Amino acid sequence: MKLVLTQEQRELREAVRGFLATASPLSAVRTAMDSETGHDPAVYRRLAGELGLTGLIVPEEYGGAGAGHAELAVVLEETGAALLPGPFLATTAAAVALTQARTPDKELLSGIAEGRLNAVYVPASGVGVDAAGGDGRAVLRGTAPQVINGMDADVLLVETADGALVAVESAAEGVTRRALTTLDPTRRQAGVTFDGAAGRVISEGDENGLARTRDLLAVAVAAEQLGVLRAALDAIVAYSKVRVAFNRLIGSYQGVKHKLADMHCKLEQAESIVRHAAWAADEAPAELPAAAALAQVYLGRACFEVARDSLLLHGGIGFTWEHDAHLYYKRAKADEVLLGPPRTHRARLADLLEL
Amino acid sequence: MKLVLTQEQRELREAVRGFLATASPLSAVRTAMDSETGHDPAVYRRLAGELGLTGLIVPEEYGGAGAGHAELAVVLEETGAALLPGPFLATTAAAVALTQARTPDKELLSGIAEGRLNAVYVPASGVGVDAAGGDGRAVLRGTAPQVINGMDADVLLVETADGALVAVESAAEGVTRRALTTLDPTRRQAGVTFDGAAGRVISEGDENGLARTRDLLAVAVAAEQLGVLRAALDAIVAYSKVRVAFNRLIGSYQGVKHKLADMHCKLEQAESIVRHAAWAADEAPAELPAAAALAQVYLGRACFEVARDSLLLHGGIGFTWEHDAHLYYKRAKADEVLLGPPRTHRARLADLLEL
Amino acid sequence: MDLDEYRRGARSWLAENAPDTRAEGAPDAGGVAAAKEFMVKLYDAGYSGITWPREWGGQGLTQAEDRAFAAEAQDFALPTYVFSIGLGMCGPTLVDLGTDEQRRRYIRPLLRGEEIWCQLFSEPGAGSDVAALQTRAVPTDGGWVVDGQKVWTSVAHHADLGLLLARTDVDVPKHKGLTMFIVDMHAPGVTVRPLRDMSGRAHFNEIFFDGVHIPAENVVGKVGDGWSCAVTTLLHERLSISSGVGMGGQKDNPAAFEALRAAHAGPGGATDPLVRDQLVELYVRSRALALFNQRLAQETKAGIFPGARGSAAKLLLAELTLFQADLATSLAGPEAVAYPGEGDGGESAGVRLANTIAMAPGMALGGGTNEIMRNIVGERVLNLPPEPRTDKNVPFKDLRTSGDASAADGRLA
Amino acid sequence: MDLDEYRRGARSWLAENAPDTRAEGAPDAGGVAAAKEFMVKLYDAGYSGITWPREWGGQGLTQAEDRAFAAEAQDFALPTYVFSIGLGMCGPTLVDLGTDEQRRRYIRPLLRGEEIWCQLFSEPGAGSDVAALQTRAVPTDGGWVVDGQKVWTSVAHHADLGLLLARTDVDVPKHKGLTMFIVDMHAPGVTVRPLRDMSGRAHFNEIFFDGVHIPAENVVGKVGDGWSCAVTTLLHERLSISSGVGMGGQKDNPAAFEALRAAHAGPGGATDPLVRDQLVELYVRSRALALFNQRLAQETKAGIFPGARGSAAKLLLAELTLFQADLATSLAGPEAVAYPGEGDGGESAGVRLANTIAMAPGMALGGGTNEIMRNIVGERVLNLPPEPRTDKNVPFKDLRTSGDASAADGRLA
Repeated sequence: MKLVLTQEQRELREAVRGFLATASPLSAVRTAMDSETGHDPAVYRRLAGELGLTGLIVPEEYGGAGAGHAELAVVLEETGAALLPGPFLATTAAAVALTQARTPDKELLSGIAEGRLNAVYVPASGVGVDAAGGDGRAVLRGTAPQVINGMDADVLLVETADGALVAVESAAEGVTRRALTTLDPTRRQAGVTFDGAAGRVISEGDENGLARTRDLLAVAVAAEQLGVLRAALDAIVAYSKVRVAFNRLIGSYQGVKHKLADMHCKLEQAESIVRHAAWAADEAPAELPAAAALAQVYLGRACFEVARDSLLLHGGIGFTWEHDAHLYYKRAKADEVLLGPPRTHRARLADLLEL
Repeated sequence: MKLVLTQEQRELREAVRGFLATASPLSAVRTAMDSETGHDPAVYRRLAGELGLTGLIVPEEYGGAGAGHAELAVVLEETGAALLPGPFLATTAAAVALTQARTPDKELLSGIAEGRLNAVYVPASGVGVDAAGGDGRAVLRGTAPQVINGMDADVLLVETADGALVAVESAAEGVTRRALTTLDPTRRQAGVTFDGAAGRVISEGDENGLARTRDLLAVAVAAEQLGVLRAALDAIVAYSKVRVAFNRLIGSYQGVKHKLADMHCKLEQAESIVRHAAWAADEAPAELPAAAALAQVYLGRACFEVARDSLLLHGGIGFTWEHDAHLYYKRAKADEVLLGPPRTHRARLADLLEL
Repeated sequence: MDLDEYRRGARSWLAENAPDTRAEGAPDAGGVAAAKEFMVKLYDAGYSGITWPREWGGQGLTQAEDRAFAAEAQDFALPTYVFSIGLGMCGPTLVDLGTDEQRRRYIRPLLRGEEIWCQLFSEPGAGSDVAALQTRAVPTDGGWVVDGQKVWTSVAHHADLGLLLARTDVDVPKHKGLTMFIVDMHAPGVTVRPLRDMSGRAHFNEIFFDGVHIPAENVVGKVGDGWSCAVTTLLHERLSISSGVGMGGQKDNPAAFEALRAAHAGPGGATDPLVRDQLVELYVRSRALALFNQRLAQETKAGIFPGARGSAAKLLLAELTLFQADLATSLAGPEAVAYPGEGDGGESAGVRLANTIAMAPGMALGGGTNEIMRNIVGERVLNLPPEPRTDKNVPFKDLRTSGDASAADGRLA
Repeated sequence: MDLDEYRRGARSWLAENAPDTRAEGAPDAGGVAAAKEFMVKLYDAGYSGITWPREWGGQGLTQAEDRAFAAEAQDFALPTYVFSIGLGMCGPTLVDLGTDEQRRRYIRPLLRGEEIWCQLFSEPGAGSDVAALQTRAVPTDGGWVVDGQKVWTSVAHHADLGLLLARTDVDVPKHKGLTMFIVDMHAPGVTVRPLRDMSGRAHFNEIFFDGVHIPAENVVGKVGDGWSCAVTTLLHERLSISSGVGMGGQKDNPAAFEALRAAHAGPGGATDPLVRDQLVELYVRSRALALFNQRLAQETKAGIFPGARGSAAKLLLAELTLFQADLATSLAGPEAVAYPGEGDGGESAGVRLANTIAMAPGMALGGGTNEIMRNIVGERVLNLPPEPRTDKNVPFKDLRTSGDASAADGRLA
């Protein structure tokens, strides 16, 4: 079991952190989130190009870096901490699903790796297959009510109601996308309706592949949550060292200090859980399901609680739009329910533990 | 709805509090709990005689005071706060069950009211009726594994598996009582086995009476828990005003002060819930079931949490046998499970709320 | 009059006269006009200023009637939001501390909704620690000149008058150099700038004072006595929050027990047991606080003044507000955080849930943070010893401010 | 040697040599003799003093091996309880601060279990605030004379030697007038009195010193330097608690996840959904802490010293201990609190559950309260500013003590 970053992983972290600190500080995030697309395409292009992050887990034979989920977790922790807007997580999810398919799709994977294709994964959508042609085509009908970065997608990679994986061009006939309002202003979502839209079947009836994809996404989101948690905690720790009330720094009050200590305890455990789950993703497939469910159960709650308490401990300033506390709070809440209501993760963990 | 004590109720409280402060301070409780019977019979006699408390809710026609459950709650809060050992709660429970029977049993009720009879109620025992004579007699078989103050009982008032209420003399043939070890040294329990023991049927098939008895007991135990909660909080509040650490009274630290404030919030809500439930017991029978379930759900948890935190905030001294903190802690835990595992009260409340 | 009778009268008046609109938050100009019309009716029916002295335009009744009316009013959505600061804080302060002339001039128009009030205490550097405020008032001919900045000011953009706390002496300790004023919000030099809260809406304002003149007769209480005046105001604030004045009722709250019960459970009871249990928890917490509030009301009626115990109720309300918004969104799942917008499918459940979670921290921050409430409960209810203070006997000008390098170490000795 | 290999070696040695008894808590005299025998074997096998310098009798290996052995040992019930204070605190302090003569004289017998140690810091008036201790050591011919009272002393009734902290100067601030000594527990004037804890058993002792003579060469560190010596000891204490030394494993804990799973759930999964969810919660908390501890161990192996982060692990362990004992008894219901006694039906589930809940607060009180742990995490991990202190520069004799009337007001200014 590996719970400590390697030298290479630490270097990756520093590279991504350094890039985001200059290319996408929170001031830039605010500009981006008010823009039409909700993110800065130039930042995204550099992330894919210069840093090669969209291809991080894509096998080398398809033009990717062939890295593991431990490395992906390191990157997502940083994009999470930076509240990076744009389709990085969505495209990564698509890459995960594609790499788990029995026959990886070269075109899509290389398109993602090269950063010229935004693919968005639509998990457990309930969208039905209306008709399936023998030529590897399928016609979809139904609605996916919440698709992250759905408006940014070139290709929608749909997990259908009967467990097939179908790639549909978002520009195809029969695909209607509608931008949604989101609680979290740093991540857009869309409702997508398929009304006889034709797509290409990537895989069919591959329950193991879909289950593993679901677990890997749980780990990926948990890594992002770890970043959000850490950033929200860092913010209030820093503030408590400069803000004065009653002639004392607020961090000197036990009312603040003891809460921050408890938040730090959550961080330590959260990081341990994410590292373990990412390790299991790479090296211990049998341990992955429980590790992934644990990661979602723990991180969803811990990240929201820390983001909430960080906001509250800021006092009134934390309630303003101009302060960043609410951005962490909203991302934390949105992430907590991203993969379904939290109780679903607890129920899955109970099943896996044979309770 | 009456949530504030009347003048008479306040006087009753002062009378009981004053009596217990002199007749049964914690030093006397410690002596009593190490004695053979586990309580001081002289104190119990005075409680029954001078104060007439065993007859408090017994109707006047049977020699009691005919008071209501609001008054009973006032008394139990005080006996709870004093951690009074002895069969007062057990006998009161029997009196409750008897007053709810379709035909109140004069002999038992007047015996309880006069303090010459220790009756102990054995709720939902699962003890079976082996044979029922037409003459109002029944033969019991089975085991009641935990009966509070079972060794003190002259009469065991058994709720049988089929919902009858049967009075069995504890000295009767076929009754075997075995003293148990208890977590809470201030309240003894016994295991009671009925092996063809003959008793007198008080009522049969009176589901409403039994259900109401169960609710009234829930309120009674909640009142005791309110007293334990209050006393545990009072103890740590007082200590935090005299104990010095790092040249400051510990109550001046927010780490202590904020916890005490939260504990006070629990007390305020706990008292409100108990007053409401006691009022419902007397004056709003339709509201009683939900009010009683709420009282058990809230008080069980709040009382234990406050007793636990009171002990912890005392620091090391609270971990010693010689300090009283553990007595509250243990009573609180024992009371929390007295009427069954806490989840049963939550489930009942869910049913009553039609969730 | 018997309290139940009073309650029934209030209920029937409300049923007839309460407007049939949801009026949460700050209204637009049209809304303010309608609210003012309603307020006149409310006043004329005798339901504005229920506990206020008859002499100055109130009804001279007790807290019991006041709470009875508030309890009935919870089921309606009264458009009293813009008056809540005046009714809950400014007015009661003037009743307690104003001169007779001030009371004559201001109370009745306030109760009838003819003049809207705001409260001007907090500053960017003075939140929980209000007495650290920096806004200066300097004596001048026939009055004072005020310069500085205030923040968190509800309804200031509609306000005609404000209750201002400013520093009139920097050479004495911070609590001793303050004075309270009535300020004309239309006076030259007053700039009101909306301040967006975390939900993205402008529920609050920043106010800038740039050489604003205040006549001498507008001092409330005595010069230099502003802190004790402010304590009076803040006490009224806490009471008004805990008694429900200025709070939206639970009726329309999509995170309240009944709403979540309707959304996730039902008479069939065939729901997920874990959801059931979470709804039980919400019921328990809601009911515990409701019963506590009712007990406080009954005690008040019985002549037992709740005092600082109101801060316990406020703290519990703040926690309940966070808990239920969190629970509601967790139960709903993805649809609570991404939904068709208001212009794009009307007011969906998602819009309302998202608004609830986005506003939930407000109750824990406005009117004193949870930490401040715990200090109050600890020190004034439980009589615990106070925190050591280093700011009480030092001239204001020598105190630390946030970001000040000398504050980087909390050590006293 | 590869760590996995080391681990396998340890496991097989333990499987062969660990006694087949549950040995929680303080043993009786016979138990002590058996424990001493085991300790000799443990030492001779190279598993006592794993990280300690070879020069003084240790193995000279790293924390990684130490933690690996501790992890394996968790599954066994080693009778090392009476040595835990010496191994976890006294010994490491002597390794760090003792003279070479002291190291030569004491370390090896300690590691082989030939001499049992106890630690004598806390006093009735000096718990969290250890430096407030009152026990005096006054210079005399060739040494010191000690008078005072200590408390919370584990294994003192079996101890041969003690590490004592006493006040040698009352005219300087409290942290500056302390000195650390090695005291012979068999010396005249030492009285050990068992102190019953809340479970009713005597896990601790009170120690009375009545004119006890200590030779000059038994000073540890420098005279007046006792506080910094004690900080070293306490650091080792926290590390030893967080790394599991001296802790019973979870194997026999009736409140641990696997035990509760066995008692209340099962492969069929046909249990109450609410119970299932509570078991999920316990699993989550247990696993979260276990993974954190493993990460600390891996970091240590990688050369990252955990430092004060060990206090976070200790705090979490204290909370988990309370949580699981509470949960276990709540799940079990009435039988957790009333059960056939030990002499009357053997060791029933009730006895063990009751003991668990009765001992649960201990982890939150021994080795620093949760509040102290939060201070440490806040100040030494997060570098938050310290609490203002009034006791640092005042002569000890002028400080307040508990119950002192002058302490009735926490105000500083």
